[in-house]
Order: sequence, then C-alpha cells, then structure tokens
Amino acid sequence: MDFPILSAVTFLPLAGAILILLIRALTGAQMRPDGSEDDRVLYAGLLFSIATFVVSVVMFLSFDTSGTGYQLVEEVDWFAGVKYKMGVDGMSVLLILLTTLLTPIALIASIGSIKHRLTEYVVSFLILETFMIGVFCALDLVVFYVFFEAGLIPMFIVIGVWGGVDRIYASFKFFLYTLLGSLFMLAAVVYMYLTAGTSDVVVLEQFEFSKSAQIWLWLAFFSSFAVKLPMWPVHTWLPDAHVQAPTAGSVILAAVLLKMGGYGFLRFNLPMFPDASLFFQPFVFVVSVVAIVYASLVAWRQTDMKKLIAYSSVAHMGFVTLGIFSFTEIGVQGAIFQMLSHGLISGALFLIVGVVYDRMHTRDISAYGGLVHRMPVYASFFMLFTMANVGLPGTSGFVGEILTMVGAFQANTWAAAGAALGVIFSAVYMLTLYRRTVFGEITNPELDTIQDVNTKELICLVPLAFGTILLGILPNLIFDITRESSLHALAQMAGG
Amino acid sequence: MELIAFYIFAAIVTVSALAVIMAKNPVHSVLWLILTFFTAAGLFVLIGAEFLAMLLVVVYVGAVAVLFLFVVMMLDVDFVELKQGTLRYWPFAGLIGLAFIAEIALASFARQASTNTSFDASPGADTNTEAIGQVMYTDYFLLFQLAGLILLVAMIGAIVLTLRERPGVKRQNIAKQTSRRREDAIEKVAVEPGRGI
Amino acid sequence: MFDLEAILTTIAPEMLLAAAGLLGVTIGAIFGDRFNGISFKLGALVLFAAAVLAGYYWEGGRAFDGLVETTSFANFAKIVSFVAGGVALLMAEGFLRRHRTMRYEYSLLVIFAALGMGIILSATNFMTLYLGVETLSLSSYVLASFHRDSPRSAEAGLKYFVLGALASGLLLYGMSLVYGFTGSTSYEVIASSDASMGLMFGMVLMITGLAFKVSAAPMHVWTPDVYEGSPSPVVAFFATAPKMASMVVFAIVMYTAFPQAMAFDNWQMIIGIIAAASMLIGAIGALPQTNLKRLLGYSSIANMGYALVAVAAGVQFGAGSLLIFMTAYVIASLGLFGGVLSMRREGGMVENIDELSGLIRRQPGLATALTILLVSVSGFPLAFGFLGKLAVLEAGWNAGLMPLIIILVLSSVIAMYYYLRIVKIMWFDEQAEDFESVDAWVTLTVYVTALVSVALLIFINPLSELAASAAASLIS
Amino acid sequence: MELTINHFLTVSAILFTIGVVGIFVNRKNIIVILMAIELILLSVNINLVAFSVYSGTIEGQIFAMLVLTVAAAEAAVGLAILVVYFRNRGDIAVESVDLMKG
Amino acid sequence: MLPDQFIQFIVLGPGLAALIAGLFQRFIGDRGAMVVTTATVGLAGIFSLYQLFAYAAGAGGAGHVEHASLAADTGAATSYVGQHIIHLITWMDVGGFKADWAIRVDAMSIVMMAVITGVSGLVHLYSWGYMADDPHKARFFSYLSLFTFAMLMLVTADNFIQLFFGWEGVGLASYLLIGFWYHKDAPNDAAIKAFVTNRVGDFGLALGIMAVFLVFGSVEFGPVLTAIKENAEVVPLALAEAGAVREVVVPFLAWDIPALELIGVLLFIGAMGKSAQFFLHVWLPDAMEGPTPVSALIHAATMVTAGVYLVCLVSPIYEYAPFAASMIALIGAVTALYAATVGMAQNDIKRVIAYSTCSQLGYMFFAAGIGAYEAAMFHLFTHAFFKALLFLGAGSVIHGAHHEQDMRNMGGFARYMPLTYGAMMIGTIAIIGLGIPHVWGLSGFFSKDAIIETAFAAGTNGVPFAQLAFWFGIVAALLTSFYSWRLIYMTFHGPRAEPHHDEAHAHDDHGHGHHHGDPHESPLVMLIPLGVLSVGAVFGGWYFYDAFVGHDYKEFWDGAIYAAKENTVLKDKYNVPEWVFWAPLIVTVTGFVIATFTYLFNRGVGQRIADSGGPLHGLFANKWYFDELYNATLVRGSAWLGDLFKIGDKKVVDGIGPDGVASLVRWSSRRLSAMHTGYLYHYAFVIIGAALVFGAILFWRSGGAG
Repeated sequence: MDFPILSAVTFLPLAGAILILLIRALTGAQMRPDGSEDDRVLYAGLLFSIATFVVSVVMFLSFDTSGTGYQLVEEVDWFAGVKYKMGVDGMSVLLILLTTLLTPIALIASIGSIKHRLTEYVVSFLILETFMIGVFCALDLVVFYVFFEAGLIPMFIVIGVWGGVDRIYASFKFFLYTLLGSLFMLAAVVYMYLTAGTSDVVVLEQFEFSKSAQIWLWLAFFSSFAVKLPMWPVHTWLPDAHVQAPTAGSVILAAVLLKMGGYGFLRFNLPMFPDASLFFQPFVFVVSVVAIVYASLVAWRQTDMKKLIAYSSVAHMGFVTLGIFSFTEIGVQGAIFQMLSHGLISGALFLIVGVVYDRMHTRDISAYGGLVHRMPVYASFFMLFTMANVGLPGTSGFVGEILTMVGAFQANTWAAAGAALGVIFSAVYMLTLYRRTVFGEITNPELDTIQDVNTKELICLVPLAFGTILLGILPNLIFDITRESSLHALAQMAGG
Repeated sequence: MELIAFYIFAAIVTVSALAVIMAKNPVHSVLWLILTFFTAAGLFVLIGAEFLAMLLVVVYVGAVAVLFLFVVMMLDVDFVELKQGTLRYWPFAGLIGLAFIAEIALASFARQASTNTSFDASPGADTNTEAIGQVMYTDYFLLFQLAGLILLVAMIGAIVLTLRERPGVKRQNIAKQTSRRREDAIEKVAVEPGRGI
Repeated sequence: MFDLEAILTTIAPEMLLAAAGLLGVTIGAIFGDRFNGISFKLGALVLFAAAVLAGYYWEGGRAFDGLVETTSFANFAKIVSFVAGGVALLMAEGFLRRHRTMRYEYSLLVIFAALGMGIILSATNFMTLYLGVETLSLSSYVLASFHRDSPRSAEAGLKYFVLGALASGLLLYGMSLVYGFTGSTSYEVIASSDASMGLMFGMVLMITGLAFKVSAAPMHVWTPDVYEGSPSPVVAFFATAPKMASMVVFAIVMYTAFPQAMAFDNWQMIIGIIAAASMLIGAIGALPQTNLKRLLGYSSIANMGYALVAVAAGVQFGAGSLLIFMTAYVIASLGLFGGVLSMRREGGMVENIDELSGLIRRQPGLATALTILLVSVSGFPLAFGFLGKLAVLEAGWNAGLMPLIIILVLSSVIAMYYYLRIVKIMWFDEQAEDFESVDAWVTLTVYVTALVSVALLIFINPLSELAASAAASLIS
Repeated sequence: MELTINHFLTVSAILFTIGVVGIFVNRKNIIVILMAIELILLSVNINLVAFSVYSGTIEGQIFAMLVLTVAAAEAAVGLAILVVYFRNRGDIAVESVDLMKG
Repeated sequence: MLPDQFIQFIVLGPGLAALIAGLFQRFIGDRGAMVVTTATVGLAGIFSLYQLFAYAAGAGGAGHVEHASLAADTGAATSYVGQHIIHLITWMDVGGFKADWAIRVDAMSIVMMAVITGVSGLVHLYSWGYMADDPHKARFFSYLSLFTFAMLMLVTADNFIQLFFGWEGVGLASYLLIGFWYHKDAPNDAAIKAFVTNRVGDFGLALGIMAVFLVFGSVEFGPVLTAIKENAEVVPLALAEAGAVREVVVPFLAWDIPALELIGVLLFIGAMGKSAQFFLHVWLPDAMEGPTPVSALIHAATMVTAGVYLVCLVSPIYEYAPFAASMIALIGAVTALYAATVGMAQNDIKRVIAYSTCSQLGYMFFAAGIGAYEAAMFHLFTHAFFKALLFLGAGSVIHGAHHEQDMRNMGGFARYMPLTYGAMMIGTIAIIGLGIPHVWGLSGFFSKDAIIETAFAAGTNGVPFAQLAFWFGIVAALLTSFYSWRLIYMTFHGPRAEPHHDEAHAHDDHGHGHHHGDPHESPLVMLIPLGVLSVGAVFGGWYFYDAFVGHDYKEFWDGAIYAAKENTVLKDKYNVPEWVFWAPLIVTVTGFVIATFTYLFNRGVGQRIADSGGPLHGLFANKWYFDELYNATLVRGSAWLGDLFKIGDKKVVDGIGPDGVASLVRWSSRRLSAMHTGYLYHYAFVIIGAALVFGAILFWRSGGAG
C-alpha cells in the first residue's frame, strides 16, 4: 500500500480541528473588545480546509479516471472481521472534491457573519468535513455507518448554536429524523455482516441475498437514505434545518449532506439488493414524482427565502432518485451529475441568501425587492444560479435533470411526465423569488444603503458560478469519470 | 396423627401470619410474628428438621423479634393513629394473593414434587444435627464464611447508620489522659506590664 | 483439606477483598476517624489489585466441590466491576468530605459489595449466589442511605431496602422451587434436569428477582428514586460495578442453569419482554426528567434493556456481546457520574440538568468530555458505546429477535432525544454560573473515560477478542 | 391421607402470599413491611426444609440456615435504615415515603 | 457556402459579444458594449445574408455541388447531401445519449441564420436610437446579442438537445428582455408569464425528446430523421417492441400511441409554447411590456417562429404522423382566426401587432400541418421582414410620441413622422398580403397566398382540417386587413387626439420623462433599419418565391424539408380554382374598406362600437377571457394546491410524522412519570404484578399445567 492518501484527506481536517482545540486550550479564546472572538481561528480552519482541498486534488490526480473498480484502497483490520477499508471510484472521488471545495467556501462565507464561539464553529466544520469525506471513502459498511451517522453531531451543533430562532426544534428534528432512518440501516448492516460474514462493500456487492431478505434490507437502507436525501414524505426536517442553520451550515447541508442519500442508493441499494430495487422501482418513482411536484408547489408558496430553496432541494433530489431507479446508465449518470450540480447550485443559492441575510438579518421575501438597484453584481449571480436551479440548458442544472428524465422515461413515462411538470414549477417558484427580491422598486427603506457583494462573497460565489457553467457546457468531463461507477452500480441489476 | 398436628400448626401459622400484617399495633404484630415462628418451628420438627427448628426459635425469637420489639419501642410513634383506613385495599390484595397462590400451586402440583415418599431429614447420618454438622464446615465451609461476612456487613451497616457521636457528650479518653504531658497543658507567657495577655 | 491452588485460581480476588475488608474493620476500630482519609485510596487500591488478580487468574478454576467456579467470562466482568468500583470509590472521597460524611466504613462497604459481586460471578450454586447477592445488596442498602442526615438519602435507602428484600424473597422462593424440583442447588445438576413446570416457575421468579437487581423494567421502579435520593458517588457506584456484575450473573444463571430447550424458550421470551419494556420505559421515562441523576437512572434502565437483548440471545450469540456492551456502558456511566459530581455550586451539589447550561463556554473540556460520554452511552457512532450497541444488535439478529431489534431502534431514537437535550443545554443555552472546582479524581475520571470511550472505538480489537474468548469459556 | 410435601408447599405458598400482600397492602407502618419480609423468608425456609427432607438431600437445610442468617442481617440493616429514616422524618408512615417520584 | 470559420463566427460571435458586453461593461462602457455587439451581429448578418443569397442563387442549378463532399462527417447514412455539420465539441455522451455542440448548415439554417442575424443586426442598430436615453444600454445590448446567439444555436443545432439549449436560451433572453425595465411590475410579471408559459411548452418538447431517444436511441437529427425517411427498423430502448419506425407503438402514460404520433404531438406542444399558439398564446401580448426593439426581434421576427422552424425541421415525423399533423393544422387555423379577432379590439399599438404576429404564426402552423412546410418557412421568412418593420415602425411612433402606446391617444401622426408613416404603410400592405394574383405583390402576398392556396389544395386532397384552415385563413385575412388599417388610421390619420395619460397604463418609460409635445420623427439610426426592412418587405417575397415554394423548391431545400410521396400540396397549389387565387385579395380589400369606413371617414364609429360594449367586442377586447380563465384555474388552482400542501406539510406530514410521534412520546412519558408515584406499595405491587404476569405467560405458553 502506498501513502494512505484517502485517510490523509479524510483525517486532515480532524487533525486541524484537534490542533486548533489544543492551541485554543493553551492560549484561551482571543476576544475582541466588542465581545466577539478574534477570527484568526477561522483563518486557521480555512487553512486546513484549503489544505484538505489541495490534498484531495492530489488524490484526484492520482486517481485513474479510466480505471475500473475501487482505487487507492486502504485496508486495516478493525475488529472481528470488520475492516477499516477506504477506497474511491469515480462517483465518490467527485463527491469528495465537492466536499473539500465547499467546506472552505462555507468557512469563507462565515467570515464576519459568525462572531461568537468561533473556535467551536470552526472545529465543528472541520470535524464535519472529516465525516463527510469519510462517508464517500468508506468501503466497509460499519465504517460507512460510523461516518454517516457521526456527521450528525457537528451539524446538530452548527444548527443549534449558530442557528436562528427555532434552532432547537430544527436541530432536534434534523438529528432524530435522520437517526431513526439510519438505525434501521444499522440493523440491516448487522444482518448483512452476519449473513455474508463480512461487511466489506466489495464482497457484499457480489453476495446474493435471498429475495425476501433483499426486500427488508432494501427497506432498511432506504429508510436511512430516503430521510437523508430527503424524499417525500420524510423531507420535513430539511426546510426547518435549512431555515435555522447559519448560511455555511445550509450550504454544507444542501451541497454535501443530502448527497449522501443518493450516494448510498448507488453504492448499496442497487448493487447489493438488485431484485428488491427492481421490486420497489414503482414505489420510488411515485414518491419521487410526488416529491418533485409537491415540493415545487410548496416552494412556490413560501415566504422565507431559505425555505423556498430548501423545498427546491427536495424537488431536485427527486430527480436524483428518479434517475437512479430508472436503472439505465443515462439515468444513473444523470443522477450523479444532478447530485454534483445541485451541490454547486444549492450551495450557491444558500450563499446568495446568506449575503443579504448578513446585511438585513431577515429571510422574509417581502422584506426585499429592488435589490438590483443597489446590488447589480449580486443580482447577476443570483440570476445565474436561479437559472441553473430552473434547469436552463447551458448550466449544470439542465444536464442532470434532462438525463434523469430521459432515464426515467425509459422506465416509466408517468414518472418522466411528472418530473417534467416539476420543471415547469421550478421556473415558477424561482422566478417569483427572484422577481420579488431582486426586481421591482426598493420599497423597504433599509435597503437603500445595502452594499453589493464584497470580495469575500465573490471568492465564494465565483468558483461555484464557474463550476455551474463549466459543467453545463462540458458535462462530459464528469461523465467520463463517473461512467465506470454508474455501470458498476448497474452491473448487478443487469445480472439479476 | 402427623396430619392432625400439621393442620393445627398450619392453621396457626396462617392465622398468626395474617395477624402480623393486620394487627393495628406493631407491638402486637411482633408478638404475632413470634407465634408464627414458633409454630413454623413446630412444622420443622414435624418432618424431622430439629436443628433448624431450634435455630429458628433461637435466631428469630431470640434475636430478630426482640430487635423488632426494641425498635418499635424506640421509635416513639403514635401507632393507633397510624393504623387507619387500610381495609379498602384488602379485597384487591386478596385477589392478587389468590392469584399468586394459584400460580404457585399450579407450578408445584404440576408434577409430584418428589418421588421420594419417605422423609429423610438426616441423610447419611443418625440425627439431623449430625447430618448438618457433617457438611457445614466441610462442604459448605465457604458458605459459612460468607454468612459470617454478611453478618459483619450488617453490623457495619447498622453501626454506620445509627451510631451518633453527639458533639455535646463528654467522654473519658484514658489514653489521652495518661499521655498528657506538662508541656501540652502549661504555657509560659511573659506578660509585659500593663499590656495584659 | 482444601486445594489451595484451586481456591486461589477461583476466588483469589474475593479472598483479597475479604481480607482487606476484615483488616479495614480492624484498622478502623483502632484508628477511628484518622483512617477515613486514607481508606478511600487504599480501598481503591485493593479493588484495583483484585482486578489485577482476576486478570492474573484469567482462566479461572473450580473450588469447594463446585460451590464456586470462575470462568474467563466471570473474570472479565470481575475486572470491569472492580475497576469501576475502585474508580467510583476514588470519586467519592471529595464529595463525602464536603458533606461531612466521609467515613472509612464507606470504603469497607464498597469493598464488601465488590466481594459480593465477585462471589456471584463465581457462583455455580444457588446458595453461593444467594449469599453473594445479599452481601452486595446489604452493602448497597447501607450505601444508599449513607448520607444519613439527608431525608432523601434515607428514603432512597428505605425504598431500596424494602423492594430489594421483596426481590430477594422472590429470587429465593424461585430458588427453593428449582431446588425442590431438581433436588440440587448446583447449576450443573439443574442444567441436566428436566425442565419441569415447577422448575420453570421457579426460574420465572428468579428472573423477576434478578431483573430487579439489574433494574430492568418493570422491576425498575426503585431505580429512579434511589438514583435521585442516594448520594451521588453512591449512585456512580450503583450505576456501574453492580450493574456489570449483576447483568453478567443474570446471563450466567440463565445460560448455565437453565439451558434446557423448553426452559430456554421460556426465559428467552420473558427476558425478551423485560428487555423490551426496559428499553421503552427507560427511553420514555427519562424524557420529562430534569434531575440529572434521575435521568441517568432511566438511561440505565434503557441500557439494561439493551443488555438484556444480548442475554435473551442466548449464550452462543449473546455472551460476548453482553460483555462488550456492558463494558462500554460502565465506562460511559462512570464518566457521566463524574460529570454529576462536578456539578458543584455555592458549596452544594446541584443536580438539575439546567445547571449545565452553557457549560461549553465555562468549562469546554468538561463539556466536550461529557458530550463524548453521552454520545457513547447513547450508542451513537463516534464512541465505544456504538460498538456495544452494534454487538447487541448482532446478538439480537443472530438469535432472530426481530421485534426486540425494532424496539431497540425506536427506543434508541427516543433516548437520543434526552441525551441530545443535555448536549443542547451544554452547547446551545446561555451560560450559567461557574461550577466550583471539584477534586482531581472526579475531573480525571471524566476525561479519562471520555478518552477511553473514543480510543476503544478505534482500538477495539484486543477487547473484542478478549470478550470473544471469555464468551467461549462459558460455552465449553 | 398421608402428610406429603404438598401440604408444606401450600403452607409456604400461603405464608409467602401473606408476606407479599403485607408489603403492598400496608399504608401506615413501615415496620410491618419489614415483618412481612420476614414472613416471606420464613415461607422460603419452609419450602427449603420440606424439599430437603422429601428429596433426602441436606442442601435445603443448609440453605435454610443461610437464609435464616441473612434474614437476621437483613432485619438489622432494615431496622437501622428505618431508624435513620425516622430520625430524618419523625414519621414511619408508608404513605409519606414519597419525596422522590416521577 | 461560406467557409466554416465564417459560419462559426456567425453563430458564436454574438455569444462572445454578449459575454463581453455583459461581463466587461464596467471597462468598456455603454458605448463599447454597443459597438461590440452591433458590429458583431451586423457583420454576422452581412455574412449570413450573403450566404443566403449565394445559396439561393446556386440552388436553382449546381449551387449545392460544392458542399456535397462535406457530408462525410456523420456518415452518408445519417445525413443528406445538402447538409454540412461543423462539430465543435462533445457536449454529453452518456449511454448512447450523445449530443455535440455543433453547427448544422443546411437550407433551413441558412434561411434562419439570415433572418436572425439580419433582423437582429438591424434591431441592434435601431436600438442605438431607441434606447439612447436608457441607463442600462450595455445590459440591453448584451441581452440582445445573447438572444441572437441562443437563437442561432437553436437553428443550427444538430441534435434535439442543442436545439433545446437554444430553445430555452431564447426563452431566457426573452425573459430578460421583457423584464428589462425591472423596476416596474408589469414587465416583471409579463417576463415570468412568458418564461413559465414557454416552460409549459418545453414540458412537451422535453418529453418529445425523451420519446425520440426512447424510440431511436439517439437524439441527433441525422439518424432520427433518416430512420423515418427510410422507415428503418428501430429497436426502442424499453417499453416497446422493435419494428419499422412508422409502425412502432409506444406506451405513454395510459395509452399506446404510435411512436411518431407521440413524438409529433409532444414536439408540437413545445412549438405551441414558443410560437404562442392557441392555449399557450397568452404570454405573447404581455411580452409587449419589453422594449419595442425586443418585440420586433424576438416576439415577431425570430423567436416566436422557432416553433414553426421546429415543425418544419422534423417534417419527416409529421409526414407519417397524420394525427399530429392535423392537430397542428387545427391549432394553427384556430390561432390565425382567434388572434385576428382579438387584434381587432386592441388599443395598444404593440398589442395589435402582437396579435397580428400570433395570427400570422397560425398561418404558418396550419401550412406546416397540411404538409406545406416550405410555404410555412416562406411565410416565416417574409413575415420576419414586415413584422419587424411594423414593430420597429411602431417603436418609432412610440419613441416619437414620447412613449405613448395607446392608439386612442394618437392620430394624425403622419405629418409629424412621414418616413415612419411610409415604412408602416409598406409593412401594412405587406402583411395584409396585397397583391394581384399571378402578377406581383409585396412579400406577404406571395407567402400568405401560397399558404391559402396550398390549404385549399390540401383540402381537396383530403388532408384533415385543410378545408377548415383555408376558410379560417380567408376570414383571418379579412380581419388582418381590417385591424392593420385600423392601426394605420388611428395612429397616423385623423385629428390629433388630446393626449391624456393614464398613469396605470404601462409605457416604454425609461427616464424620458413625460415631456409633452408634438410627436417627432425618429433619428436616422432608427430610420435606416426601417428602410432596409421595407426593402425586404417589398421585394423579399417576390425574389425568393421560386426558391422557397416555387419551381426550384426541391433544389433549394435540398433534403432539409422532407415530404412523403403522397404529399404533393406544394405542386397542387397551382391547380386550384381561379377564385381561390382571388379570394384573399377580395377579403383583404373588404377589410380595408370596412376599416376605412369606420376609422378614417367616420372616425367615431369604431370607438362607438367599442364603447357600446357588445358581447362580441367584450370577448375580443378581453382576449376571449383566456387570462382570466387560466388565472382562475391553473394559477389559482396550483396556488391553492401549494398552500394546501404547505399547510399539509406542517399539519399532516409533520403532524403524523415527527411532531405527532413526538407528542405521543411526550404524552406517554407524562403518563409513565405519573405512574412512578414514589409510593412503596405501588412499586411493590408492580414487582409482584410482573412476577404474576410472567408466571401467567409461562403457563400460557406451556399450555397449562400439563
């Protein structure tokens, strides 16, 4: 085994967090005269997250995009046949990059807007990053589960400490909702371990569970990933969590945490329970389409910007499940792409909301209007991401949506038609949002002096904008990398 | 004959046990308890377990019951006032009791408990005491020791909970008295004139 | 007359404890109050030494014509219990000193309780078992009311005593029935007898009694009250060492005395019901609690429910899991009660969970450690407790206890709510006044247990192999 | 009709039940509860001795002796706790034992 | 044909210009942005016009020989001779779903390129004058160029996905430009309405594309259309049995539909949205809230014709999808008539022209629906000239009249702005299709008459709805004439009305202020485009008649439009009865006479009719209450549904889910807590009770005492 680069990527943020804690323990919190904490600690955290990004890029470079199977595999015995096993394929490598890209952005976005308890904040984010990366690297079910669940704690704290007014309710809902889903998965993991004698993902992919067992196992895994994704009707934690979370928290939540659900479906449900997946396809389709239409309609009627975008996330994740459960290469590729794309777009949209929230301290749509007069640059970015979210061709949002729908069409025309209906609604709610916040006259006098995006915010938004457009125009960059993993995910389907 | 004796003893045991928990005055309860134990000892004698019968009388009547009496007396409570209005729970308690007896009987009589019809209270020995004595300090040496430890624990517990060293009470400490030296008691002070000590 | 070698390999730790106890009584009688201070450290030392002895005689042995027999399984539990008892003893000193109840008898009682634990773990005969149980129980009753000037402590002791005696009565009556229907009090003989109705009814009564000792629902009723009323260090002791020992003994009795298919079938059913009830009642009952000790009491009920799932799984599947789970629970509990003992303000102890408000701002280290411990005790990944719960799940699956697994999952989520509530209070809420500093032992315990909880998540392998080998000793 | 073990078991069961009922039917006086516990132990002893005699094994009687010992110890500790309780509350009514609940 | 580099410049240049104008406006300033975009688009316009002329000149003979050798790119089987494809880069290639960024050059795209860049170039130029006082000129020009780019991508697409890109891209540009004056409510609402209505169409288009992929396993025009032409065996990816493509039946929703019909209908739904056909037309009139040059470019000349273009482009599908084709014919005919009726009753000058556009698009559609794709394309081509002319003329009027758009407030403008008046006259004559049959006319005459004649011919051939389309076309022609002249009369003739401003009415108000004064002629920079377009409006039809629909049409289209063997309408149009040739002229003149009578000679009559508020007028003036209907059903309905879900999300989903469970748990925890009374006897009872219950369980399980 060569240098364990995956572990390095995974645990570098954790090391950073511990280091920061140690330094803080030695020096004590540096406070400014106004009671806020000195933000040098934030820069330290940023340094670590950027370093992680750099290492992840190195990791990506050493990843053979044309290769098959899992690469950069690391293996150490943990206990009783359970191994600490890490490895990546095309899909996970991209999700890791997404994670390592968005964490620094989230931290940059926090500069100036988070003033209190900075050390805990930074440490929470770094720890969260470790767990998120770990989820995408883990090649052992138990290891996966640990990372998958562990991420709840830092996120719980991020929402609960730095969140809005109803943060307690939201954080508890977020935590317990997700936990309930995942515990069933844990039970299933144990069963699989006992039945197959191993929790190694690579081995389990080849293991054939009996059909009846598959049904239950599938449901158990589904319960976890469906909540995480989130799918209707177990989505209700998401709007609350998003609305209450601080900007950076929302960004990470939408951009990375939700992707774990889709990732899980592709990594586990499809290859391991092909028969059950086939069996549940109609069910997933119904739920996905309901999610798309329902969430879109609800999004339209929201008065809170973040809630609107949160519901939009629910709708967009509906496309992901639709694509995955079409069992076509196109659908699966589209779903992976949609995940990445949604990571960029929703992350950016939450940043966009955060920009004005930092200035006005309200997310009520009606408090805004006419922002374009004072914030033209902001308006441009907002427009770009609005259009990307609407799924305008040329942006990454389109590619994912169309491919998942094309995939779904081959499986069920109802599903595709329903999803396409959601495309209409997405235009309705996003354009309404944009129109009511950015366009029109300035009616709220407090907006008269609002400042346009500053350098810090530009640094956050530009990479996302760039990525959104680049992936919209040259999505093949992604497809070349994810082709193997999507075929891999479907290999058992074809066989079964 | 044995049967008649048994029924007499059994009736007394039952009635006196009931009286223990129903008596209004705890002193009466203790006395009923003593009766219960006596009669139970009689039951033991009936089937040949003489040593245990004796032990029962000695330990219970001699020690435990007296302890109870002692405490009852010590705790200066107006018992007549305490014992009121408990009757309404009795029907329910009786029901539970009956259910319990039924279950135990169901379990016990499911199979004839012992195929052995002859009583043998002293296996491998002439007398009951001898039979116990043969094993008590040999086979069951460990248990004997442990029982002692339990008593020790009980003693420590009782002392630690109830023993009070009242700060006002003066006691004689002979060791302290005899070890007293002149230097401890007397201090020479040079008093400056007009200043006092 | 006696085979000293066999006795040593079997009950060396207990002999040490008994000797130390007797010596302690003597020294106490001579030195009186001057012995108070040192007795705690010495007592802890003795307990640690006993643990070392148990480790030294890991393989165990058999003595006194089968009245006692020690297996690795028992030794595993002994080590954990003794160490936990020792740590609890160390933590007690400062508290008792501040409450002016620091007396050497406390350490003696802990040592005798530990002796009881050792005895019941080694017992292979109902008589031994009963005497061990009583040694443990009587010490515990006294400890519960040790703070004798406190009405709450006295009430706790009283409740514990009355209900404990009732449970002992049930246990004893069950034993007598089993004895009557098998003609023996030895596990071995009982195991080879027919599973008659009388035997099984006796077994049921014994289960009731033993379930009381491990505070499993619905025999848990005493637990919250006693936890709340007893002095905190005593609760720290109750929640750890005797829990470990009693639970393992529960398992040993069921595994070795009642392995007959019919009996197994029935006790699995009944213990399953107890486990389910414990998990649910422990989880639900804790929700409205505001007293941290009381809350932890309910938490321990729930955790005993999880452990009983492993017990119900049967010896083949459950034994190893039980050890892992209980170890994780004991470690986390010790730390959490260390946290309880750290809650000291204005010269007195505070127990309301709201007092932890904003702890992360005041004592970030303590708050972080407590968070880790809560995470561990809740069975959430990130700490050792997760592996414990994983082991229990594994056992449950292996034994096909599907309903229990579902209840386990549901109750875990409910239980998570109140653990999270504490985390929330520590992390999210406004800062309350500082706690006064407590003695180093308590602080050290909190930190060390937190660290161990995390470390054992990663370096579990030796421990899990040890537990596996210990479990194997029970089967063979 | 001969004297069988069932006779003894019946007496024991009745005694046991009386003891148990005595614990929870009593609302006024804790001391009686302690006595009820003694009744339970006595019933166990009757059981043990009867089984011992009828099965011809001595274990039961040994066991009964131990129970007897423990009963004494238990009585001592129980009464000590009761005394402590009384000192704190000046009362031994069962109904007032409710400082901690919920 | 031009070299590849030039074509790439035509297509990509505007995009680059838009980018420069948009992103670097801070550095290059307004003027820089205007210069960059106008120059680029203008140059592209010149290139593509040259290309068109060159192509048309060559089409009659050996013109296409030079590109015959260029067809090798995608293989002979999937491309036809007249097609040249410039592959730029692969866009996506996933499991057979392959789409390249490419530029397809064939007759269709050559025509469209010319129209787009030509009109766009002129509009750019025109905007120099029209938008002179606007503070956001760079943004405006950037949007214009962006639109041009998207439209060019649309028409040069080699596959459905790039077409979709252009399709939505023009939608975006349209959205941006309609809502250009974003501080006002009306443009914003109109912009959203336009985008969303288009999305409804796109819904169909997207599904159509999916169906195409399902059936053909490809979304590239070449393989798909070739397969249809050759009736090749296709193997659908799923859901359906393999078979000859014209016979393949695919399930869609609850029905089994012939594949081509399904695709045809779905694609047409897309076309309906973009081309504002009946049912989905509601956005177009509202789109007039945008600046007038935008209306000319997007909502008259180019974008709205994309639907027609699409239908013609995939003509092989409709050739073998009779139901879909007849649907197009019907919808087109209805739209032609419907929009004309509404146009009669409008008072906003731009709205009249907008409805006119709508109506003309209806003509194009029913032409395509009956199989005369060439005629549809021809009308598209000529319409671009005269409709752009009319709009720009109207813009000139509005500009000159200080942003007055209500025709009731105009009158007698002819003497203030003679050049504009002249241009408008030319446009009007062109649109009403005035001309003498068999001799000569303005461009509208050639194209519209071609459509009406083919419709009649098709009707006699038995093509469904062709007869209806013919009669609707005739009536619509009458109405067209009427409302066009009404516009001229109300605006330019008669006495000058007292200007009164209705503040609630939306104007092209962009910092001009309301300085009242006499109308004035527009600056030269605005008049030049009018002149150029006038030339096109006058001569365009005449010059290109033979190439588009006349004798050379086969050579000109060169395979870009396909007609089945049975489809001979284009040839049959010569064989219709003589009265059919004259009918349009007669109705046109009739319309002219009525308009002259009611609006020129008796100026009050028209107004009195309007004021009398007859039911018919009310229906027309209120656009047949479509907005109200949609608002009441679709908008309010989905809003109601959204609100319901929003509440349901909290009440039902959360209520049953987390909140419900939480309160259940809390409730039970309170109950449980209450059960822990603290009393010893209760506790003892619980323990004893448990022992009893366990005993009972034991007995029950063991089947009693036995």
